[in-house]
Amino acid sequence: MSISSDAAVDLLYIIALFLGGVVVVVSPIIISKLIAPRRTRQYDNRTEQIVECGVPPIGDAWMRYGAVYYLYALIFIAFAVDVLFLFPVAVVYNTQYRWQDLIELAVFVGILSLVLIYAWKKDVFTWNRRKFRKG
Amino acid sequence: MNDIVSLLTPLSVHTPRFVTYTEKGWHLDALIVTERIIDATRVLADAGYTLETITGVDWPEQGNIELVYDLFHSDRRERAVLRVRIGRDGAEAKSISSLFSGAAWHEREAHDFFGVRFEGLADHTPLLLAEDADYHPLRKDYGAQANDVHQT
Amino acid sequence: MYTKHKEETFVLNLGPQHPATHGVLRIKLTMDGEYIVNAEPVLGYIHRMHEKMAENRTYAQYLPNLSRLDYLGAISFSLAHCLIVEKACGIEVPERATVIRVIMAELNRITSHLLWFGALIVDLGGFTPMLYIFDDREKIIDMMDSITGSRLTFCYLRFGGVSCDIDDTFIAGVRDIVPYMRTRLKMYHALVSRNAILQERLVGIGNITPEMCRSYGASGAVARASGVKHDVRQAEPYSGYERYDFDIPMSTDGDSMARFSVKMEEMEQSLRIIEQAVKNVPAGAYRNGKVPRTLTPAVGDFYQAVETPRGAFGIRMVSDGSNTPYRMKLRSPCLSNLSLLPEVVEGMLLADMLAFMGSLDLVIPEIDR
Amino acid sequence: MEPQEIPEGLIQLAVLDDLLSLCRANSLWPLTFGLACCAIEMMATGASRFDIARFGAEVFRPSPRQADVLIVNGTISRKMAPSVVTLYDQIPEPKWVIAMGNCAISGGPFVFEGQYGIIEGIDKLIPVDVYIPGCPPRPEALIEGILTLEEKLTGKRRFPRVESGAQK
Repeated sequence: MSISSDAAVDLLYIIALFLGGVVVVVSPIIISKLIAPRRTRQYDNRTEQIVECGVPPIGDAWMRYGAVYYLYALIFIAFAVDVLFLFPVAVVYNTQYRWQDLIELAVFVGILSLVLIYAWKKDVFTWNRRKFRKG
Repeated sequence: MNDIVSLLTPLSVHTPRFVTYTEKGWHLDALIVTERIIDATRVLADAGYTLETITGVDWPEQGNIELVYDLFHSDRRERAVLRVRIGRDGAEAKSISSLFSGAAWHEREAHDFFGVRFEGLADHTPLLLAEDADYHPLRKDYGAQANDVHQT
Repeated sequence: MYTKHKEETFVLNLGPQHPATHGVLRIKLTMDGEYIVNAEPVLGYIHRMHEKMAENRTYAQYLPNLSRLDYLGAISFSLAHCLIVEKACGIEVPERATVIRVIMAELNRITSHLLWFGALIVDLGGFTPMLYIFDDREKIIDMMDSITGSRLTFCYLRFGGVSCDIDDTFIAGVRDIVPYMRTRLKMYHALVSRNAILQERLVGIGNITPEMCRSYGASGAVARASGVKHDVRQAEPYSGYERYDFDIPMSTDGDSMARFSVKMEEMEQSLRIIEQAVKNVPAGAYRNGKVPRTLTPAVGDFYQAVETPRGAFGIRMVSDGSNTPYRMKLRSPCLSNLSLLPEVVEGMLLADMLAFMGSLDLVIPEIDR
Repeated sequence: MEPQEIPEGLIQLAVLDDLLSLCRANSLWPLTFGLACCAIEMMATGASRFDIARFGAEVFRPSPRQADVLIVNGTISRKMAPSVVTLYDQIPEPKWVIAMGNCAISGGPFVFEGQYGIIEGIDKLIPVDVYIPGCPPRPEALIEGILTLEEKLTGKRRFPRVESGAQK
């Protein structure tokens, strides 16, 4: 398995970069685990209790909640994917510029922005105040 | 003010009297029969008075607790005071939270400090004291056994 | 088989340790997502037994307590105590002392409103005004400190007058601070009051109707912003307030923006009062010399209301002739203003509730007493 | 409340501990926790004139998980005591406590015969590192308290100590 010398150099760069990243991420965790105090003093053994303004929380948070948050996430996903595809386009965009590239880009972004218009019409973005019946 | 006096007279123990404002701080003073406090407060509420506060005063030698209702009329700038005397232990007073919703907290506070239960008041949970408080600190006989029970 | 779950609400503690409660107030919120279904304030986390202490302190010993009741409007609170004891014992207050009391009370009102303004904007997310208002506060507090000796809990008033006289440097200082504060208030209006975000966050939030004010006994700027025209300084004038002409800022929309503009306008009115008071401070004694050391007030009960920065604070004092009060009831304006909260907040968003609470201007030790 | 001993890390090197103490001393993050009147003086210390930022302590963290110092400023009522201890427990080590004001030190003006509502001094509940007397203590006193805590950490005092007039 013979690879040309400059490809090998590139490969080395990638491996070095990867290892640097791992070291930079993992070493602080290990160091802090070693030198930081291992536990904290507690006089009411409340350290594990969920922090809620100093009082024990009532009920638990694992429950069903409104779908509004889910729709927000969907819209974000749509645009995240959109940007993801634009990265490779950005790399090769200006090499030999043809005006068709701009149109294709506009078409691609336009289709994805239909999601935004659809969500806007369904007024996902308005937080209306709901009046609750008494009692 | 005289229309109110005529309405209050049948409800009160003895006829309501006027006091000099500069000396005492209010105009009309009436001692109301315990059961008729809601009607008396309704008379003043219809006349446009707002409830400022409900004060409890413990008179151990006379064996009763006095509830003082301070009402104030902002346009006429007059102050009226209704008083009610109830027994010291286990007596019930009538809650006026149906007329003034703000009275609920004042009554809960009177229950905290004096142990007066209000018939018609939804919850008697302590307002200012700890949730499990079973003592009533502002009663005159409370000071005696305070030290041994609650020092931490 | 599809089982209909009851609407899932969870209980959130806006608890004792929370930046937006300006102290140790806890509100148990039953929430459905971002909306508040039911709010229940839990009080008593800073209950310091002021009323129980009154029963084994002499009248003079009880003075420091009043300024620790509401530490932002300490002068107005000790003024209420002094007025009621003077009323009970028939003590005369010389002319100069009433004017000094008015100047100090209004300066204290401005420092209190400034801190409310800074805290409200911090609750809405803007930190810079907090640094600006503390700069102004320090200037005013420096002047008051030079006379009274303390920065926050002034124990400056005595029965029959004040504890020490004001001198010319103080009067000159007060004369300079009034135009300076006017330019600062103009700057605050330009920077903050017409800010679109502030309008968005405060307009139409937390509407209080005059009937609600009457039924809960709300007072101060909360009631005046909903159209109830009541200011104790003009309804029951005390300590010479009838001599000064100032008008009561009013509004009828009753939302948080109305409370905001009413309180900002109140600062300008306080500046007007100070200006008139400092113009001619009468000469003479700053304290009534013939006050006996042990006071024996008349038997019976007395009531005195005072307009504090947060509303109508009242003391109902029952005296049995001895030199310690038999019973001292402190009517807290913030307690009545806070009792409005459960009804107003239902169905509101959590962020709006914080803006509403900021506009209510709460000081918790005064609620818990 | 018998004080527990301060937990230590796995590795302890003298030089490393000095370095760590120096870094900790100059970035004490207090908890946003105001009980009563002293809280206003704490805010005044955080504001522009007294400016606690000069000593690295201006980052007020609302959550106990990110705070280093618990400045107890105000009266601890019996209803609030469990919450204060809960907050102290939830602050990760290394942590310190400053008792600011007479109420936090010994109950202050609210101690009287027959008092039923307050804890007379926070050191009945949690160990205290620095006491700042005063009612309320002036912002300069709180800054002196922060400097005393820094001196306790690093052993050296970086800023000149204010000599009382008598010695001059």
